[in-house]
Amino acid sequence: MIRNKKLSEDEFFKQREEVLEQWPTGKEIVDLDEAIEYHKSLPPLKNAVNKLKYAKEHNEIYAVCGAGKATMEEHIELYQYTEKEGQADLLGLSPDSMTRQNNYEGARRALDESIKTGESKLNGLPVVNHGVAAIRKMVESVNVPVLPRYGAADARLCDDTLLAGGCSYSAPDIFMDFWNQHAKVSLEKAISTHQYVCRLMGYYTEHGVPICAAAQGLYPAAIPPSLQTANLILSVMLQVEQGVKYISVKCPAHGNLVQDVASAEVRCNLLQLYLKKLGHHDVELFPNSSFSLMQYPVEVGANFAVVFMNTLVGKLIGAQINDIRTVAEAKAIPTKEDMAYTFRTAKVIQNFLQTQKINIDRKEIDMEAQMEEQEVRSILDKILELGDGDPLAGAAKAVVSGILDNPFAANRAAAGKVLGIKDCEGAIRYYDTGNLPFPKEIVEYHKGKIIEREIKRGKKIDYETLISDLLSISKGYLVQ
Amino acid sequence: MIRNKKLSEDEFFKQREEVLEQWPTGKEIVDLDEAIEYHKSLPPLKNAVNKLKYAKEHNEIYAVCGAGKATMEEHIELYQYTEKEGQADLLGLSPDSMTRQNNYEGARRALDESIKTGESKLNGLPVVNHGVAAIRKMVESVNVPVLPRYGAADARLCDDTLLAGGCSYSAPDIFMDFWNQHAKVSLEKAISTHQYVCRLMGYYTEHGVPICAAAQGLYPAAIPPSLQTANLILSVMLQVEQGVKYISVKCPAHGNLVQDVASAEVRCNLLQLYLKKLGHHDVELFPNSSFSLMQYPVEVGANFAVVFMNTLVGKLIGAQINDIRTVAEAKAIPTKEDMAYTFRTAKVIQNFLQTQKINIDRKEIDMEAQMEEQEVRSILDKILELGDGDPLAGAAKAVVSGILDNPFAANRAAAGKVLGIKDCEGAIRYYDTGNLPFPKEIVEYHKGKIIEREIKRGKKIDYETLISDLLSISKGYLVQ
Amino acid sequence: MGVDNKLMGTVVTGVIGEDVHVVGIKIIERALNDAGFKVNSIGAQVSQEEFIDAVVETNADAIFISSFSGHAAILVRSFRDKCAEAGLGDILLYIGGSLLLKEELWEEVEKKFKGLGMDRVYPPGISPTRVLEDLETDISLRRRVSK
Amino acid sequence: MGVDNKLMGTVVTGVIGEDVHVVGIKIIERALNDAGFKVNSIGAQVSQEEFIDAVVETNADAIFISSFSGHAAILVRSFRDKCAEAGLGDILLYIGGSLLLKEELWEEVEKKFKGLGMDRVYPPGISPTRVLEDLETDISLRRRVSK
Ligand code: B12
Ligand code: B12
Repeated sequence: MIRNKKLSEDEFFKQREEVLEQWPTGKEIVDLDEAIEYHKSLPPLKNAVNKLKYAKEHNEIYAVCGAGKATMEEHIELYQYTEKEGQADLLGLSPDSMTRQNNYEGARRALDESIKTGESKLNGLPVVNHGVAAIRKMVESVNVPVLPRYGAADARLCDDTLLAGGCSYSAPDIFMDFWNQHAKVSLEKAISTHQYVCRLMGYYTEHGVPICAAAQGLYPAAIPPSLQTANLILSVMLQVEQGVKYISVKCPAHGNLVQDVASAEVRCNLLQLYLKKLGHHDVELFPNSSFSLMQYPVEVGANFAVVFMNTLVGKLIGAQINDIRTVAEAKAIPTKEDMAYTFRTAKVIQNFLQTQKINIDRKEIDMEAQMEEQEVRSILDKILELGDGDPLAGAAKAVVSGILDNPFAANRAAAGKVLGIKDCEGAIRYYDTGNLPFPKEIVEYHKGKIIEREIKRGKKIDYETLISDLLSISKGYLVQ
Repeated sequence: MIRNKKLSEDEFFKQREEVLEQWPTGKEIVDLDEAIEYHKSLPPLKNAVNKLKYAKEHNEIYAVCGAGKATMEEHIELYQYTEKEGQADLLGLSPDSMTRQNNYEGARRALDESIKTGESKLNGLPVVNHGVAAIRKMVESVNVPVLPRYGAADARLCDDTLLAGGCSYSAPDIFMDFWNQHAKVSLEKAISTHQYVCRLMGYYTEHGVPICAAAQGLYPAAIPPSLQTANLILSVMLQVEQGVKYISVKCPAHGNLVQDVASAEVRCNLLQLYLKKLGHHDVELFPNSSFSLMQYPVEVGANFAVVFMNTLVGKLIGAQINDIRTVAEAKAIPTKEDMAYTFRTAKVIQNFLQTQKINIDRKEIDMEAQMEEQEVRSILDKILELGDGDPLAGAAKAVVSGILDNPFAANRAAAGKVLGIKDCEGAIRYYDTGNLPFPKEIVEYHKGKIIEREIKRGKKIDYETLISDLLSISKGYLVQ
Repeated sequence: MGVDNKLMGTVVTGVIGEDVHVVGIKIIERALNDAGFKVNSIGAQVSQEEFIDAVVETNADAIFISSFSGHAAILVRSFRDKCAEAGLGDILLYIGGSLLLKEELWEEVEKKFKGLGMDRVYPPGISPTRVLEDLETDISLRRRVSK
Repeated sequence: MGVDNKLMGTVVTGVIGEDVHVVGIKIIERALNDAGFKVNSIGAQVSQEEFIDAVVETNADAIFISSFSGHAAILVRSFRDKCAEAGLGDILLYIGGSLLLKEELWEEVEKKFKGLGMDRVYPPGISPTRVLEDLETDISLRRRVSK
C-alpha cells in the first residue's frame, strides 16, 4: 500500500542488495561508508549543496544543462571543454534513455559500438555500464560539481552509482517521472523506487555528506502552473520524508514574467508552508529557473533569446540554478561547441544582471499569486483529505480520479482531461479544469481571461490555438 | 563666424551646386523635385518616419545595425538575406571609410578591385561611386526602410545621394562627427557641412517627405552620460534650426540599468525643454537604444548577451530603434549569416518582452536623474551664456576652453582632460571633471562613488582600472 | 477536409522504442482527428509488433511512428519487411521526430529513412497541416492503385 | 618595469590611413607611458611618411601602428622599405587592431603581416601587458644586436 513513510535502515539495505544485483557494476558500490569517505575527500565546493549555498550568499546564478555522451572519453572532453570555454560553474549529467529504462544490456551494446566506431551511439551517458570508478574519474576531471539532472521510473542503480561516484545531486521527482518517464509503470512501483533513491540521499546527508534533490515539477508547456506546483509539492513530501534536506525547486517559466515570478513565489512559499505543516522545519530550498517542457526554436538566433529569458527569470526569482538548454536543443544532442556558446551567453547575462534592480510590477504579481495560491491549496488540501493526511496515499487516489492530471503524459494512467491555453499576454490559463477541485470563482477567472483572448483575436479558441501555444516560443513569440 | 542660423534657400542651393560637383555622380541628383516625387511614389511604410511612428503606436522596437559591402550585388544580397532570415524591420547602411573621408577616388579603385575579385575590398558601401540609380535599386530591393547610420566630417554629397535615392534618415550629428570622425577638421567647417545636410533634410520635410535625423551622441565608453547628453542636445539644436522635425535620439547604455534609464529620461526631457526654450515646439523624438562605443566581446556567446542588454534597455526606455551590433562586431565586417542571427535574436527578445511589465527601481532612477539633470544644465547653460543665447557659437568657445571635452576624440582639438570611471555597480562617474563647469556638490558626489569602489576593491583607482572599465563588457562583465 | 463527416482514413500512431516523447504525436493525433481521420493511438514505448497488431486490428491506412531517442534508424530497421510478412505490404509508413543523434543535412536524413522503407519523413517543428496534405494525397493515390 | 624611472625606450604611435579609431591606441599609449616609455603620439589619420618623420625626430625604437579600417594590408605595403630608405632599417614595427575585412585564422593574419615586414602583430582585445613584455624583449635584443 502506498504510504509516505521513511524506509527503515533494514528495509533500505535489504532492497539495496537486490538493486546492486541488477548489473555487474553494482557490486563495486556495496560499501556505502567508503563512498561517504570518498565524498569527504573531495574539495568542499565540489559538493553541490555547498556550491549552491555559496551561490545564494554571493547572489550568483549558475547555468546547467543536460549533457551526456556514450564513451567516458568523449564525455569528459565535453565537460572539460564546457568548463573551460563556457566557464561553466556546474555541469549537468543526462544518462541515456536505455539506462533510464533499465535496459543495461541495450546500453552495453550501443556503448561497445560507440567505442568501436568512435562515435557516440547513445543519447546520454550509460552510467551503470561505466560503473563507479569511471564516474569518479569523471568527477575528478573537472573542478565543478556534476549534477545528475534526469528522470526515470526506476533510477535506483543509476543514482546509487552516481552518488557513490562523487555526485551530490539527483532528481528523484516522483510526479515528474511518473507522468513523463514511462508509459506503463504503476504509481505504486514508481513511488517505491523514488523512496529508495531519496532514502539513499538521506543516508548520505545523515552521514555528513549533504545531497541535493531536484524537484523538477516539469510539465509540458501550456499546463497552468498551479497544477505543476501541486505535483511538485507532493514530490518534495516524498523526498523529505526519506531524509532529504536540500531541495532544488524548479520554477518553470512559460514566458509571461508576471505569472512566472508569481508562480515561483507561490511555489516556494507554499512548499515551506506544507513542509512545516507536515513537520519538516529544516529543509533548505534553492530556486531553479527553467522553461516548461516545450518545443525549442530550430533557429540558433531565436534560441539565444530563450536562454536570455531563462536567465532573466532566474534573476527575477532569485534562483541559484539557471537550467538552460543549448542552442542545439531542438535539433540534436549538443556538441561541445553548442554547450560552450550557450553557457557563455548565460554566464555573461548573469554577470550583466547580477547587481541590477529589476522588478516586475508588484501589484500584478500579487494578484496573480493570490489566485494561484488558492488553486494549489484546493488541490493539495483535497489530496491530503483523500489520504487522511498522507500526501502520497491521497495522490494515488487523486491520479485515479483525475485530480492530479496531465494531458501530455507519456503514462497511460493519466486522465488527460485538464487543458491549458495562453491568454493575450502569454500567461497560461485553464481551458478545461477537468476534475480539478476548484471553486467556481477560479474556473470563471480563467474563463474570463480566455474570453478576453477570443475577443481580441475575434475567433474562438480551438485546437489550432492549443497547438500554436505549444509551439509559439519555438517560433519566437510569447503568444501568437 | 559660427552661428546657429538657418541657411537661406539661396545659400543652400548655391552651396549645393558645389557639392554636386565633387564627383561625377553628383549631377544625377540635381533635380530635387524629382527626388521628392520619387519618395512620394514609394510605399508609405518605406519612409523611416512613418515606420517609426508606426513602431511607437504599436509598442514595437526595431533592430538596426550598420551594414555595407563594396558592390551593389553583394550589398543587396546582404540586405535581402537579413530581411528574410533575420526578419529585419529596418536595415542600416554604413558607407565605407574612404567615402566618409571624401576620398571618392580611393573608393573607386577599391570598388573596381572588388568587382574584379568578387570580394568586398571596402568596409562599407561606396555610396557616391554607386550613385543615385544604384541606391534606388537597393531601396527597391527590400520591403523595409533603409537607414543610413553613420558619421563623417563632410557627408554632404553622400547624404544628398542617399536621400535622392529614397532614404529618409541620416545621422548628421555635429558633435559625434567632430570628435570622432576626423583627426583635423575644424569645428567651423564641420558645422557648415552639417548645416547643409540638415537644411537638405528640412527641405524634403517641408516638401512633404518627412526625414528623420539621428542624434547619435555616441561617446567612447567610460564617459559619463551628462557630457554625452550636453553634446547631443547641441547637435539637435543645429538640426532643428535647419528644419529637421524628427529626431532619433540615441540613448547609449553603459550597462547599469538605473543609470541607463535615468540618462535616457534626462536626455529626452531636457531635449524637449531646450527645444521649447529655443522656440521649437513641433519636433518629434524617437528614442534609440544602443551601447556606448566600446570594445565588443570577441566570443560569440558573450556578444549575444550584449545584444540582449541592448534590447532590454530599448524596452526599458520605450525605444523604437534597437541599434545593435552583430556578433561579429569585434572581429570583422559581418557576414550575412552574422547579420541574420543577430537580428533574429534581437527580434525574438523584443517579441518576448513586448507586453511585459518590467521596471527598474524608481527611487534610484529619480536620484540618478536628478544629479544628471543638474550636470547637463550646468554645461548647457554655461554654453548658452558663452554664445549669448546661440548654442553653436557658445559650443565653439566651449571646445576651446574644454567645457565640451572628449578624452578619446580622434580630433586633435579636444582638450582631453575629462576622464570617467565606473563605480561599484557599473555606472559611469567623473574621475576628473576637467574644465566642466560643475558645482562643488556634483564633483563630490562623483568622488564619493569612486571612493566607494576604491574601498571595495581595497586599491586606488589607476589607469589599469580605466582600461579594465573600457574593456569590461568585452570580457563579459559590467565592472570588474 | 473531413467537412462532410466522411471518414478520411485510419491511422495508427505511437512512439517507438524506449522513447517517452509524446507531446508531438499527441498534437498530430488531434490534427488527424479534427481532419476526419480515425486515430488509433497506442502511446509511448511501443514495439514494431505492437504497431503491426494495431494495424491488423483496425485495418488502418497508415502508421505514424514518432521517435525522439535519436535511435530511430535502428528502431525501424526491417519494419517494412515485417509489415509485408503480416500482409501489410502497402501500408503507409510515416515517421517524424528527432531522428538522429547528430545534426545532419535534412536531405541526407530523409534519404536514409526512405531507404529504410519509410514513405514520408518529417523534421521537428513540422506543421500538422503539411502532414495532413501529404496524407490525403498518399491515401487517395494508394486507393487508386489498389483498385 | 620602469620602476627606477629609467627610460625604457621611445615609441611613435598613430593610426594609419583614413582611420579614426583612436581608443585602442590611446590605451596602449597610457600603458607605455606608465611602464616608463617615452611616447610620441601622432594621432589618427596619419601616413607612412608622418610616422617616419616622427621617428627621425625622436630617434624612436619602435613604431606602433594601429589600424581598424580593414585596409591594413594595403596601408603598410612597402613601409619596411621606406623605413630602410630613411636609414631606419632596424626600427621595430608593431601593428595592432582589426586588420582585415574578413575574419581569418589568426595564424594566417599574423603570417601575412610578418610577411609585410611587421615584427609583431596583435589581434583586437590584446592585453597591454602582453605588448609591454614583447616590447621589452625586442628592444633589449635589438640593442644587444646593434652593440
Ligand atoms: C519535452 C522533452 C522531453 C520530455 C518529454 C515529456 C513528454 N511527456 O513527452 C522529457 C523530459 C521526459 C524528455 C526526456 C528525454 N529526452 Co527529451 N526533449 C523534450 C523537448 C524539450 C521537447 C519535445 C516536445 O515536446 N516538443 C513539442 C512538440 C509539439 O514538438 P515535436 O515533439 O517536435 O513534435 C512535432 C513534430 O516533430 C511532429 N511529429 C512528432 N512525431 C511525429 C511523427 C509523425 C509520423 C509525424 C508526421 C509528425 C511527428 O509533431 C509535432 C508538431 O509539429 C525536446 C527538444 C525540442 N524539440 O525542443 C527534447 C529531446 C527530444 N529530448 C531528447 C533526449 C535525448 C531526451 C532524454 C534521453 C534525456 C536527455 N539525454 O536529454 C530523455 C529520454 C527519455 C526517454 N526515455 O525517452 C533529445 C533527443 C536528441 C536526439 N534525437 O538525439 C531532444 C531533441 C533534446 C536534445 N537536443 O538533446 N524529453
Ligand atoms: C568605437 C568604434 C568606432 C568609433 C571610433 C571612435 C573613436 N574616437 O575612436 C566610430 C563610431 C567613429 C567608428 C567608425 C567606423 N568604424 Co568602427 N568601431 C568601433 C568599435 C565598436 C570599438 C573600437 C574600440 O574603441 N575598442 C576599444 C579599444 C580599447 O579596443 P581596440 O580598439 O581593439 O584596441 C585594443 C587592441 O586592439 C590594442 N591595439 C589597438 N591598436 C594597436 C596597435 C598596436 C601596435 C598594438 C600593440 C595594440 C593595439 O589596444 C587596445 C587594448 O586592448 C569597433 C568594434 C569592436 N572592436 O568591438 C568598430 C570597428 C573597428 N569599426 C569598424 C568600421 C568598419 C568602422 C567604419 C568604417 C563604419 C562602419 N562601416 O562600420 C567607421 C570608419 C570611420 C573611419 N573614418 O575610420 C570595423 C572594422 C572592420 C574591419 N576591420 O574590417 C569594426 C571592427 C566594427 C565591425 N565589425 O564592423 N568606429
